[in-house]
Amino acid sequence: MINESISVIKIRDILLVTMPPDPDDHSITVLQDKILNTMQRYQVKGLILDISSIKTMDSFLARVVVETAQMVVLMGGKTVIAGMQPSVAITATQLGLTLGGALTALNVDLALEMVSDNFKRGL
Amino acid sequence: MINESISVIKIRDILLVTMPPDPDDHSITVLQDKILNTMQRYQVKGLILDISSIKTMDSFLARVVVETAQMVVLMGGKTVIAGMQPSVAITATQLGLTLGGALTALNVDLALEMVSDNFKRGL
Amino acid sequence: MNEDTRGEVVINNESDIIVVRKKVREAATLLNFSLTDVTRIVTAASELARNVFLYAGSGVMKWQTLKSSNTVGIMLSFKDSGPGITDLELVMNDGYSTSRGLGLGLPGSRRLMDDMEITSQVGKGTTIVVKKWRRCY
Amino acid sequence: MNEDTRGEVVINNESDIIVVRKKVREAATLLNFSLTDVTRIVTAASELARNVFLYAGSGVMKWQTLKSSNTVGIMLSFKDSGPGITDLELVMNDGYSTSRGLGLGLPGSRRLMDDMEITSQVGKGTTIVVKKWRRCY
Ligand SMILES: Nc1ncnc2c1ncn2[C@@H]1O[C@H](COP(=O)(O)OP(=O)(O)O)[C@@H](O)[C@H]1O
Ligand SMILES: Nc1ncnc2c1ncn2[C@@H]1O[C@H](COP(=O)(O)OP(=O)(O)O)[C@@H](O)[C@H]1O
Repeated sequence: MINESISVIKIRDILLVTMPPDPDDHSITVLQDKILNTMQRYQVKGLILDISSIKTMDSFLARVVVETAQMVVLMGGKTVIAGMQPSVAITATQLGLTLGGALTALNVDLALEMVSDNFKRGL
Repeated sequence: MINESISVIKIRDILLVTMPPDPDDHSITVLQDKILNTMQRYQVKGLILDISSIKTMDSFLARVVVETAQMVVLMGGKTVIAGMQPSVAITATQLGLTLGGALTALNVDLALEMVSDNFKRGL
Repeated sequence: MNEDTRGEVVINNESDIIVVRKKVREAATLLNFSLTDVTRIVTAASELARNVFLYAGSGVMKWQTLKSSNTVGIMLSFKDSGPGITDLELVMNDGYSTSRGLGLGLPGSRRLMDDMEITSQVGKGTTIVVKKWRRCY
Repeated sequence: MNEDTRGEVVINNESDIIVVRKKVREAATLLNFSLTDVTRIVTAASELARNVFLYAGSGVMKWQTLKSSNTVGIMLSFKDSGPGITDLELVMNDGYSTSRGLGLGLPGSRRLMDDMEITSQVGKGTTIVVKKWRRCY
Protein backbone atom coordinates (compact mmCIF):
# COMPACT_ATOMS: atom_id res chain seq x y z
CA MET A 1 0.00 0.00 0.00
CA ILE A 2 1.37 3.36 -1.01
CA ASN A 3 -0.02 5.18 1.99
CA GLU A 4 1.91 2.98 4.39
CA SER A 5 5.04 4.74 3.21
CA ILE A 6 3.96 8.05 4.65
CA SER A 7 5.40 8.19 8.13
CA VAL A 8 3.64 10.01 10.92
CA ILE A 9 5.79 10.29 14.04
CA LYS A 10 4.88 11.85 17.36
CA ILE A 11 7.69 13.71 19.17
CA ARG A 12 6.40 14.86 22.52
CA ASP A 13 3.43 17.05 21.56
CA ILE A 14 4.51 17.52 17.95
CA LEU A 15 3.54 15.43 14.96
CA LEU A 16 6.23 14.98 12.31
CA VAL A 17 4.96 13.88 8.92
CA THR A 18 7.36 13.08 6.11
CA MET A 19 5.78 13.39 2.71
CA PRO A 20 6.87 10.85 0.06
CA PRO A 21 8.44 12.18 -3.18
CA ASP A 22 5.51 11.55 -5.50
CA PRO A 23 2.34 10.86 -3.56
CA ASP A 24 -0.81 10.11 -5.52
CA ASP A 25 -4.01 12.01 -4.90
CA HIS A 26 -5.52 9.20 -2.88
CA SER A 27 -2.68 8.73 -0.43
CA ILE A 28 -2.56 12.49 0.10
CA THR A 29 -6.20 12.46 1.12
CA VAL A 30 -5.67 9.45 3.39
CA LEU A 31 -2.74 11.23 4.99
CA GLN A 32 -4.84 14.28 5.72
CA ASP A 33 -7.36 12.12 7.61
CA LYS A 34 -4.61 10.37 9.52
CA ILE A 35 -3.01 13.62 10.63
CA LEU A 36 -6.26 15.09 11.89
CA ASN A 37 -7.22 11.90 13.74
CA THR A 38 -3.82 11.62 15.40
CA MET A 39 -3.91 15.25 16.43
CA GLN A 40 -7.24 14.76 18.10
CA ARG A 41 -6.40 11.48 19.81
CA TYR A 42 -3.04 12.48 21.26
CA GLN A 43 -3.67 16.15 21.91
CA VAL A 44 -0.89 17.14 19.61
CA LYS A 45 -0.18 20.87 19.52
CA GLY A 46 1.71 21.18 16.30
CA LEU A 47 2.42 19.60 12.97
CA ILE A 48 5.66 19.63 11.04
CA LEU A 49 5.11 18.70 7.43
CA ASP A 50 8.45 17.66 5.97
CA ILE A 51 8.18 18.18 2.20
CA SER A 52 11.92 17.99 1.49
CA SER A 53 11.62 14.92 -0.70
CA ILE A 54 8.80 16.39 -2.80
CA LYS A 55 9.99 17.04 -6.33
CA THR A 56 6.76 18.36 -7.80
CA MET A 57 4.17 20.44 -6.01
CA ASP A 58 1.20 20.99 -8.26
CA SER A 59 -1.93 22.91 -7.32
CA PHE A 60 -3.69 19.81 -6.00
CA LEU A 61 -0.91 18.98 -3.54
CA ALA A 62 -0.61 22.62 -2.55
CA ARG A 63 -4.34 22.81 -1.84
CA VAL A 64 -4.21 19.76 0.40
CA VAL A 65 -1.17 21.08 2.27
CA VAL A 66 -2.83 24.46 2.85
CA GLU A 67 -6.13 22.83 3.80
CA THR A 68 -4.39 20.54 6.27
CA ALA A 69 -2.60 23.48 7.85
CA GLN A 70 -5.92 25.32 8.15
CA MET A 71 -7.64 22.36 9.77
CA VAL A 72 -4.81 22.01 12.25
CA VAL A 73 -5.26 25.68 13.11
CA LEU A 74 -8.98 25.12 13.63
CA MET A 75 -8.10 22.33 16.02
CA GLY A 76 -5.91 24.70 17.98
CA GLY A 77 -2.55 23.61 16.59
CA LYS A 78 0.15 25.10 14.41
CA THR A 79 1.70 23.81 11.20
CA VAL A 80 5.23 24.35 9.97
CA ILE A 81 5.94 23.34 6.38
CA ALA A 82 9.57 22.38 6.26
CA GLY A 83 12.24 21.79 3.66
CA MET A 84 10.77 22.94 0.37
CA GLN A 85 13.31 22.41 -2.41
CA PRO A 86 14.52 25.57 -4.21
CA SER A 87 13.26 24.34 -7.58
CA VAL A 88 9.87 23.61 -6.05
CA ALA A 89 9.70 27.06 -4.43
CA ILE A 90 10.50 28.78 -7.73
CA THR A 91 7.96 26.70 -9.63
CA ALA A 92 5.24 27.08 -7.01
CA THR A 93 5.61 30.85 -7.01
CA GLN A 94 5.38 31.05 -10.81
CA LEU A 95 2.40 28.72 -10.80
CA GLY A 96 0.77 31.21 -8.45
CA LEU A 97 0.67 29.08 -5.30
CA THR A 98 0.86 30.49 -1.81
CA LEU A 99 0.81 28.54 1.42
CA GLY A 100 -1.83 30.69 3.04
CA GLY A 101 -0.48 31.82 6.35
CA ALA A 102 1.27 28.56 7.17
CA LEU A 103 4.65 28.85 8.84
CA THR A 104 7.68 27.64 6.90
CA ALA A 105 11.16 26.45 7.82
CA LEU A 106 14.27 25.58 5.87
CA ASN A 107 14.40 22.07 7.32
CA VAL A 108 12.97 19.87 10.07
CA ASP A 109 15.66 20.85 12.59
CA LEU A 110 14.79 24.50 12.28
CA ALA A 111 11.08 23.66 12.33
CA LEU A 112 11.54 21.82 15.62
CA GLU A 113 13.44 24.83 16.95
CA MET A 114 10.58 27.12 15.93
CA VAL A 115 8.13 24.81 17.56
CA SER A 116 9.91 24.55 20.88
CA ASP A 117 10.74 28.28 20.96
CA ASN A 118 7.41 29.62 19.94
CA PHE A 119 4.62 27.17 20.41
CA LYS A 120 5.38 27.10 24.10
CA ARG A 121 5.04 30.84 24.20
CA GLY A 122 1.84 30.55 22.26
CA LEU A 123 3.06 32.60 19.29
CA MET B 1 28.48 37.01 -18.38
CA ILE B 2 25.90 39.44 -17.07
CA ASN B 3 24.86 37.21 -14.18
CA GLU B 4 28.36 37.17 -12.71
CA SER B 5 27.83 40.79 -11.79
CA ILE B 6 25.10 40.00 -9.29
CA SER B 7 26.85 39.49 -5.99
CA VAL B 8 25.49 37.08 -3.42
CA ILE B 9 27.32 37.30 -0.08
CA LYS B 10 26.74 35.24 3.04
CA ILE B 11 27.05 37.07 6.37
CA ARG B 12 26.60 34.58 9.18
CA ASP B 13 23.16 33.12 8.45
CA ILE B 14 22.04 35.97 6.23
CA LEU B 15 22.36 36.28 2.47
CA LEU B 16 23.08 39.75 1.11
CA VAL B 17 22.23 40.24 -2.54
CA THR B 18 22.98 43.46 -4.37
CA MET B 19 20.64 43.91 -7.29
CA PRO B 20 22.21 45.37 -10.41
CA PRO B 21 20.53 48.49 -11.81
CA ASP B 22 19.21 46.88 -14.99
CA PRO B 23 18.79 43.12 -14.70
CA ASP B 24 17.32 41.20 -17.63
CA ASP B 25 14.93 38.29 -17.53
CA HIS B 26 17.62 35.66 -17.78
CA SER B 27 19.93 37.02 -15.11
CA ILE B 28 16.96 37.24 -12.75
CA THR B 29 16.16 33.58 -13.31
CA VAL B 30 19.77 32.69 -12.58
CA LEU B 31 19.78 34.92 -9.51
CA GLN B 32 16.64 33.33 -8.05
CA ASP B 33 18.11 29.86 -8.51
CA LYS B 34 21.34 30.97 -6.87
CA ILE B 35 19.64 32.61 -3.88
CA LEU B 36 17.42 29.63 -3.09
CA ASN B 37 20.15 27.06 -3.56
CA THR B 38 22.51 29.01 -1.32
CA MET B 39 19.75 29.23 1.30
CA GLN B 40 19.37 25.50 1.29
CA ARG B 41 23.04 24.60 1.23
CA TYR B 42 24.21 26.98 3.96
CA GLN B 43 21.07 27.04 6.09
CA VAL B 44 20.57 30.71 5.51
CA LYS B 45 17.61 32.13 7.41
CA GLY B 46 17.12 35.43 5.72
CA LEU B 47 17.72 37.45 2.60
CA ILE B 48 18.57 41.11 2.36
CA LEU B 49 17.87 42.41 -1.12
CA ASP B 50 19.84 45.60 -1.58
CA ILE B 51 18.09 47.65 -4.26
CA SER B 52 19.89 50.92 -3.56
CA SER B 53 21.51 51.00 -6.99
CA ILE B 54 18.18 50.59 -8.75
CA LYS B 55 17.20 53.84 -10.43
CA THR B 56 14.04 52.61 -12.14
CA MET B 57 11.69 50.07 -10.69
CA ASP B 58 9.12 49.20 -13.28
CA SER B 59 6.35 46.66 -12.78
CA PHE B 60 8.51 43.89 -14.22
CA LEU B 61 11.30 44.44 -11.71
CA ALA B 62 8.80 44.86 -8.87
CA ARG B 63 7.24 41.54 -9.73
CA VAL B 64 10.65 39.91 -9.64
CA VAL B 65 11.43 41.38 -6.22
CA VAL B 66 8.08 40.32 -4.77
CA GLU B 67 8.32 36.87 -6.33
CA THR B 68 11.80 36.35 -4.97
CA ALA B 69 10.60 37.32 -1.49
CA GLN B 70 7.72 34.84 -1.84
CA MET B 71 10.08 32.05 -2.87
CA VAL B 72 12.26 32.72 0.12
CA VAL B 73 9.20 32.58 2.40
CA LEU B 74 8.17 29.22 0.93
CA MET B 75 11.56 27.86 1.91
CA GLY B 76 11.28 29.19 5.41
CA GLY B 77 13.28 32.40 5.19
CA LYS B 78 12.55 36.08 5.56
CA THR B 79 13.32 38.87 3.11
CA VAL B 80 14.18 42.47 3.84
CA ILE B 81 14.18 44.82 0.86
CA ALA B 82 16.71 47.49 1.62
CA GLY B 83 17.70 50.88 0.31
CA MET B 84 14.95 51.93 -2.05
CA GLN B 85 15.72 55.41 -3.40
CA PRO B 86 13.14 58.05 -2.41
CA SER B 87 12.45 58.89 -6.06
CA VAL B 88 11.91 55.20 -6.78
CA ALA B 89 9.56 54.87 -3.80
CA ILE B 90 7.46 57.84 -4.92
CA THR B 91 7.28 56.55 -8.47
CA ALA B 92 6.49 53.00 -7.42
CA THR B 93 3.61 54.19 -5.28
CA GLN B 94 2.11 56.22 -8.13
CA LEU B 95 2.56 53.34 -10.52
CA GLY B 96 0.55 51.25 -8.07
CA LEU B 97 3.23 48.83 -6.95
CA THR B 98 3.24 47.17 -3.56
CA LEU B 99 5.93 44.89 -2.19
CA GLY B 100 3.49 42.29 -0.92
CA GLY B 101 4.22 41.67 2.72
CA ALA B 102 7.99 41.94 2.39
CA LEU B 103 9.86 43.77 5.14
CA THR B 104 11.71 46.93 4.15
CA ALA B 105 14.63 48.86 5.57
CA LEU B 106 16.18 52.23 4.78
CA ASN B 107 19.57 50.68 4.09
CA VAL B 108 21.56 47.48 4.44
CA ASP B 109 22.90 48.43 7.91
CA LEU B 110 19.40 48.78 9.29
CA ALA B 111 18.31 45.65 7.49
CA LEU B 112 21.10 43.70 9.18
CA GLU B 113 20.00 45.11 12.52
CA MET B 114 16.41 44.01 11.85
CA VAL B 115 17.65 40.62 10.91
CA SER B 116 19.80 40.03 13.96
CA ASP B 117 17.14 41.40 16.29
CA ASN B 118 14.22 39.54 14.89
CA PHE B 119 15.20 36.49 12.93
CA LYS B 120 16.93 35.08 16.00
CA ARG B 121 13.72 35.39 17.92
CA GLY B 122 11.95 33.65 15.10
CA LEU B 123 9.82 36.63 14.11
CA MET C 1 19.61 11.65 -27.35
CA ASN C 2 18.61 9.72 -30.44
CA GLU C 3 16.51 7.05 -28.83
CA ASP C 4 13.28 7.60 -27.01
CA THR C 5 12.59 11.02 -28.49
CA ARG C 6 8.86 10.63 -28.27
CA GLY C 7 6.32 8.67 -26.29
CA GLU C 8 2.85 8.68 -24.87
CA VAL C 9 0.92 7.92 -21.72
CA VAL C 10 -2.74 7.01 -21.71
CA ILE C 11 -4.60 8.77 -18.91
CA ASN C 12 -7.45 6.67 -17.56
CA ASN C 13 -7.22 7.04 -13.86
CA GLU C 14 -5.65 9.06 -11.14
CA SER C 15 -2.48 7.01 -10.88
CA ASP C 16 -1.70 7.76 -14.54
CA ILE C 17 -0.96 11.34 -13.47
CA ILE C 18 2.06 9.91 -11.65
CA VAL C 19 3.12 8.04 -14.79
CA VAL C 20 2.87 11.27 -16.76
CA ARG C 21 5.06 13.06 -14.21
CA LYS C 22 7.60 10.21 -14.30
CA LYS C 23 7.85 10.03 -18.11
CA VAL C 24 8.04 13.80 -18.52
CA ARG C 25 10.69 14.06 -15.81
CA GLU C 26 12.81 11.41 -17.55
CA ALA C 27 12.47 13.06 -20.94
CA ALA C 28 13.23 16.58 -19.69
CA THR C 29 16.18 15.34 -17.64
CA LEU C 30 17.63 13.52 -20.67
CA LEU C 31 17.38 16.79 -22.59
CA ASN C 32 19.61 18.40 -19.95
CA PHE C 33 17.11 20.94 -18.75
CA SER C 34 18.15 22.52 -15.44
CA LEU C 35 16.54 21.03 -12.32
CA THR C 36 14.35 24.11 -11.99
CA ASP C 37 13.19 23.86 -15.59
CA VAL C 38 12.54 20.12 -15.19
CA THR C 39 10.41 20.98 -12.17
CA ARG C 40 8.53 23.64 -14.15
CA ILE C 41 7.83 21.23 -17.02
CA VAL C 42 6.78 18.32 -14.78
CA THR C 43 4.52 20.58 -12.73
CA ALA C 44 2.75 21.90 -15.83
CA ALA C 45 2.38 18.31 -17.08
CA SER C 46 0.87 17.29 -13.77
CA GLU C 47 -1.68 20.11 -13.92
CA LEU C 48 -2.71 19.35 -17.49
CA ALA C 49 -2.86 15.58 -16.95
CA ARG C 50 -5.04 16.08 -13.89
CA ASN C 51 -7.38 18.30 -15.91
CA VAL C 52 -7.74 15.55 -18.54
CA PHE C 53 -8.61 13.07 -15.81
CA LEU C 54 -10.88 15.45 -13.87
CA TYR C 55 -12.81 17.10 -16.66
CA ALA C 56 -12.71 14.57 -19.51
CA GLY C 57 -12.33 11.29 -17.59
CA SER C 58 -9.62 10.04 -19.94
CA GLY C 59 -7.25 11.09 -22.68
CA VAL C 60 -3.68 10.82 -23.81
CA MET C 61 -0.46 12.73 -23.18
CA LYS C 62 2.17 12.69 -25.92
CA TRP C 63 5.64 14.09 -25.57
CA GLN C 64 8.42 14.65 -28.07
CA THR C 65 11.72 16.42 -28.21
CA LEU C 66 12.16 19.50 -30.36
CA LYS C 67 15.24 20.68 -32.20
CA SER C 68 16.01 24.13 -33.51
CA SER C 69 19.23 25.44 -35.04
CA ASN C 70 20.76 26.28 -31.69
CA THR C 71 18.87 24.50 -28.94
CA VAL C 72 16.54 21.71 -27.97
CA GLY C 73 13.16 21.65 -26.35
CA ILE C 74 10.26 19.53 -25.32
CA MET C 75 6.66 19.51 -26.53
CA LEU C 76 3.81 17.96 -24.58
CA SER C 77 0.29 17.52 -25.89
CA PHE C 78 -2.78 16.59 -23.85
CA LYS C 79 -5.74 15.40 -25.88
CA ASP C 80 -9.15 14.38 -24.61
CA SER C 81 -12.66 13.85 -25.96
CA GLY C 82 -14.31 15.48 -22.98
CA PRO C 83 -16.84 18.31 -22.69
CA GLY C 84 -14.51 20.95 -24.14
CA ILE C 85 -13.98 24.48 -22.83
CA THR C 86 -16.65 27.10 -23.55
CA ASP C 87 -14.75 30.28 -22.81
CA LEU C 88 -11.04 30.02 -23.49
CA GLU C 89 -10.32 33.47 -22.12
CA LEU C 90 -12.17 32.88 -18.87
CA VAL C 91 -10.31 29.67 -17.96
CA MET C 92 -6.98 31.49 -18.33
CA ASN C 93 -7.82 33.74 -15.39
CA ASP C 94 -6.02 32.92 -12.16
CA GLY C 95 -8.53 31.47 -9.73
CA TYR C 96 -11.25 30.46 -12.19
CA SER C 97 -12.38 26.90 -11.51
CA THR C 98 -15.56 24.90 -12.14
CA SER C 99 -14.41 22.23 -9.67
CA ARG C 100 -13.04 22.71 -6.18
CA GLY C 101 -9.63 23.53 -7.65
CA LEU C 102 -7.41 26.55 -7.17
CA GLY C 103 -7.92 27.58 -10.78
CA LEU C 104 -4.19 27.90 -11.38
CA GLY C 105 -3.60 24.89 -13.63
CA LEU C 106 -4.08 26.52 -17.02
CA PRO C 107 -2.79 30.05 -16.36
CA GLY C 108 0.02 28.69 -14.19
CA SER C 109 1.11 26.18 -16.81
CA ARG C 110 1.31 28.94 -19.38
CA ARG C 111 3.59 30.86 -17.04
CA LEU C 112 5.79 27.82 -16.43
CA MET C 113 6.17 26.95 -20.11
CA ASP C 114 7.38 29.06 -23.06
CA ASP C 115 4.34 28.43 -25.17
CA MET C 116 0.83 27.06 -24.77
CA GLU C 117 -1.90 26.49 -27.33
CA ILE C 118 -5.42 25.38 -26.54
CA THR C 119 -7.83 24.02 -29.13
CA SER C 120 -11.22 23.05 -27.82
CA GLN C 121 -14.65 22.31 -29.21
CA VAL C 122 -17.60 22.12 -26.87
CA GLY C 123 -18.94 18.59 -26.79
CA LYS C 124 -15.97 17.29 -28.79
CA GLY C 125 -12.90 17.66 -26.63
CA THR C 126 -9.78 19.62 -25.83
CA THR C 127 -6.17 19.55 -26.98
CA ILE C 128 -3.51 21.51 -25.16
CA VAL C 129 0.03 21.75 -26.48
CA VAL C 130 2.85 23.24 -24.42
CA LYS C 131 6.49 23.76 -25.28
CA LYS C 132 9.65 24.63 -23.41
CA TRP C 133 13.04 25.43 -24.93
CA ARG C 134 16.34 24.89 -23.19
CA ARG C 135 18.28 28.06 -22.53
CA CYS C 136 21.56 28.19 -24.40
CA TYR C 137 24.55 29.28 -22.40
CA MET D 1 19.44 72.63 -25.09
CA ASN D 2 19.61 73.17 -28.86
CA GLU D 3 21.17 69.91 -29.85
CA ASP D 4 19.72 66.49 -29.39
CA THR D 5 16.15 67.62 -28.97
CA ARG D 6 14.73 64.51 -30.52
CA GLY D 7 15.73 60.94 -31.10
CA GLU D 8 14.54 57.42 -31.47
CA VAL D 9 15.25 53.89 -30.32
CA VAL D 10 14.24 50.82 -32.25
CA ILE D 11 12.82 48.13 -29.96
CA ASN D 12 13.58 44.63 -31.18
CA ASN D 13 14.56 42.72 -28.11
CA GLU D 14 14.60 42.89 -24.37
CA SER D 15 17.90 44.72 -24.11
CA ASP D 16 16.45 47.60 -26.14
CA ILE D 17 14.24 48.39 -23.16
CA ILE D 18 17.43 49.29 -21.32
CA VAL D 19 18.47 51.54 -24.22
CA VAL D 20 15.07 53.27 -24.07
CA ARG D 21 15.50 53.91 -20.35
CA LYS D 22 19.00 55.27 -20.90
CA LYS D 23 18.04 57.66 -23.72
CA VAL D 24 14.94 58.91 -21.94
CA ARG D 25 16.88 59.44 -18.73
CA GLU D 26 19.49 61.49 -20.57
CA ALA D 27 16.89 63.59 -22.35
CA ALA D 28 14.81 64.24 -19.23
CA THR D 29 17.90 65.06 -17.17
CA LEU D 30 19.09 67.54 -19.81
CA LEU D 31 15.69 69.24 -19.58
CA ASN D 32 16.34 69.78 -15.85
CA PHE D 33 13.45 67.69 -14.62
CA SER D 34 13.74 66.89 -10.90
CA LEU D 35 15.18 63.50 -10.03
CA THR D 36 11.72 62.26 -9.05
CA ASP D 37 10.21 63.44 -12.32
CA VAL D 38 13.06 61.86 -14.27
CA THR D 39 12.31 58.62 -12.44
CA ARG D 40 8.61 58.94 -13.25
CA ILE D 41 9.28 59.53 -16.94
CA VAL D 42 11.87 56.76 -17.26
CA THR D 43 9.60 54.31 -15.42
CA ALA D 44 6.67 55.06 -17.74
CA ALA D 45 9.00 54.69 -20.74
CA SER D 46 10.17 51.34 -19.42
CA GLU D 47 6.60 50.09 -19.06
CA LEU D 48 5.57 51.20 -22.54
CA ALA D 49 8.73 49.89 -24.19
CA ARG D 50 8.29 46.53 -22.50
CA ASN D 51 4.71 46.37 -23.78
CA VAL D 52 5.92 47.01 -27.34
CA PHE D 53 8.42 44.19 -27.00
CA LEU D 54 6.03 41.83 -25.20
CA TYR D 55 2.84 42.31 -27.17
CA ALA D 56 4.01 43.47 -30.59
CA GLY D 57 7.49 41.90 -30.77
CA SER D 58 9.03 45.11 -32.09
CA GLY D 59 8.43 48.80 -32.63
CA VAL D 60 10.00 52.19 -32.16
CA MET D 61 10.19 54.78 -29.39
CA LYS D 62 10.60 58.42 -30.38
CA TRP D 63 11.23 61.25 -27.97
CA GLN D 64 11.31 64.98 -28.42
CA THR D 65 11.43 68.04 -26.24
CA LEU D 66 8.44 70.35 -26.03
CA LYS D 67 8.38 74.09 -25.50
CA SER D 68 5.53 76.25 -24.31
CA SER D 69 5.52 79.95 -23.41
CA ASN D 70 6.64 79.35 -19.86
CA THR D 71 8.09 75.86 -19.55
CA VAL D 72 9.55 72.84 -21.29
CA GLY D 73 8.47 69.26 -21.48
CA ILE D 74 9.13 65.90 -23.05
CA MET D 75 7.02 63.83 -25.37
CA LEU D 76 7.55 60.11 -25.92
CA SER D 77 5.78 58.03 -28.53
CA PHE D 78 5.72 54.24 -28.76
CA LYS D 79 4.61 52.83 -32.09
CA ASP D 80 4.21 49.20 -33.05
CA SER D 81 2.52 47.12 -35.75
CA GLY D 82 1.38 44.45 -33.31
CA PRO D 83 -2.03 42.94 -32.61
CA GLY D 84 -3.55 46.19 -31.32
CA ILE D 85 -5.73 46.62 -28.26
CA THR D 86 -9.36 45.50 -28.46
CA ASP D 87 -10.79 47.28 -25.45
CA LEU D 88 -9.03 50.52 -24.60
CA GLU D 89 -11.03 51.03 -21.44
CA LEU D 90 -10.35 47.55 -20.10
CA VAL D 91 -6.56 47.79 -20.40
CA MET D 92 -6.59 51.00 -18.35
CA ASN D 93 -7.84 49.09 -15.31
CA ASP D 94 -5.26 48.42 -12.63
CA GLY D 95 -4.47 44.73 -12.62
CA TYR D 96 -5.76 43.84 -16.07
CA SER D 97 -3.17 41.78 -17.92
CA THR D 98 -3.27 39.25 -20.74
CA SER D 99 0.25 38.11 -19.90
CA ARG D 100 1.91 37.28 -16.62
CA GLY D 101 2.19 40.98 -15.81
CA LEU D 102 0.90 43.04 -12.92
CA GLY D 103 -1.40 44.98 -15.24
CA LEU D 104 -0.08 48.33 -14.02
CA GLY D 105 1.92 49.45 -17.07
CA LEU D 106 -0.75 51.45 -18.89
CA PRO D 107 -2.80 52.84 -15.98
CA GLY D 108 0.38 53.46 -13.97
CA SER D 109 2.09 55.29 -16.84
CA ARG D 110 -0.92 57.56 -17.19
CA ARG D 111 -0.61 58.43 -13.49
CA LEU D 112 3.13 59.10 -13.80
CA MET D 113 2.81 61.34 -16.84
CA ASP D 114 0.72 64.50 -17.41
CA ASP D 115 -0.94 63.21 -20.52
CA MET D 116 -1.38 59.94 -22.37
CA GLU D 117 -3.06 59.17 -25.67
CA ILE D 118 -3.58 55.70 -27.11
CA THR D 119 -4.48 55.01 -30.71
CA SER D 120 -4.90 51.39 -31.61
CA GLN D 121 -6.40 49.35 -34.41
CA VAL D 122 -6.88 45.64 -33.96
CA GLY D 123 -4.60 43.77 -36.34
CA LYS D 124 -2.80 46.96 -37.32
CA GLY D 125 -0.92 48.18 -34.27
CA THR D 126 -0.76 50.59 -31.40
CA THR D 127 0.65 54.07 -30.84
CA ILE D 128 0.93 55.52 -27.39
CA VAL D 129 2.01 59.12 -26.82
CA VAL D 130 2.83 60.44 -23.35
CA LYS D 131 3.88 63.91 -22.24
CA LYS D 132 5.31 65.46 -19.12
CA TRP D 133 5.82 69.18 -18.47
CA ARG D 134 8.43 70.58 -16.18
CA ARG D 135 7.01 72.34 -13.14
CA CYS D 136 7.85 76.03 -13.11
CA TYR D 137 9.25 77.31 -9.86
N1 LIG E 1 -9.30 19.27 -20.42
C1 LIG E 1 -10.33 20.04 -20.05
N2 LIG E 1 -11.59 19.80 -20.51
C2 LIG E 1 -12.63 20.59 -20.13
N3 LIG E 1 -12.50 21.64 -19.29
C3 LIG E 1 -11.28 21.93 -18.79
C4 LIG E 1 -10.14 21.16 -19.14
N4 LIG E 1 -9.08 21.69 -18.51
C5 LIG E 1 -9.53 22.74 -17.81
N5 LIG E 1 -10.86 22.90 -17.97
C6 LIG E 1 -11.72 23.95 -17.37
O1 LIG E 1 -10.91 25.07 -17.06
C7 LIG E 1 -11.03 25.41 -15.67
C8 LIG E 1 -9.73 25.96 -15.14
O2 LIG E 1 -8.76 24.95 -15.13
P1 LIG E 1 -7.46 25.10 -14.23
O3 LIG E 1 -6.88 26.46 -14.48
O4 LIG E 1 -6.59 23.94 -14.48
O5 LIG E 1 -8.02 25.11 -12.76
P2 LIG E 1 -8.74 23.98 -11.89
O6 LIG E 1 -8.44 22.65 -12.54
O7 LIG E 1 -8.14 24.14 -10.54
O8 LIG E 1 -10.20 24.31 -11.92
C9 LIG E 1 -11.48 24.15 -15.01
O9 LIG E 1 -12.16 24.38 -13.78
C10 LIG E 1 -12.38 23.53 -16.08
O10 LIG E 1 -13.66 24.11 -16.04
N1 LIG F 1 1.55 47.69 -27.41
C1 LIG F 1 0.54 46.85 -27.12
N2 LIG F 1 -0.02 46.07 -28.08
C2 LIG F 1 -1.03 45.24 -27.80
N3 LIG F 1 -1.56 45.07 -26.56
C3 LIG F 1 -1.05 45.80 -25.55
C4 LIG F 1 0.02 46.72 -25.76
N4 LIG F 1 0.31 47.30 -24.58
C5 LIG F 1 -0.54 46.76 -23.68
N5 LIG F 1 -1.36 45.86 -24.25
C6 LIG F 1 -2.44 45.09 -23.59
O1 LIG F 1 -2.85 45.79 -22.43
C7 LIG F 1 -2.74 44.96 -21.27
C8 LIG F 1 -2.40 45.79 -20.05
O2 LIG F 1 -1.10 46.34 -20.21
P1 LIG F 1 -0.31 46.85 -18.93
O3 LIG F 1 -1.21 47.74 -18.15
O4 LIG F 1 0.97 47.42 -19.39
O5 LIG F 1 -0.09 45.56 -18.05
P2 LIG F 1 0.78 44.23 -18.32
O6 LIG F 1 1.79 44.54 -19.39
O7 LIG F 1 1.39 43.95 -16.98
O8 LIG F 1 -0.19 43.18 -18.75
C9 LIG F 1 -1.69 43.94 -21.64
O9 LIG F 1 -1.81 42.76 -20.89
C10 LIG F 1 -1.97 43.73 -23.13
O10 LIG F 1 -3.04 42.84 -23.33
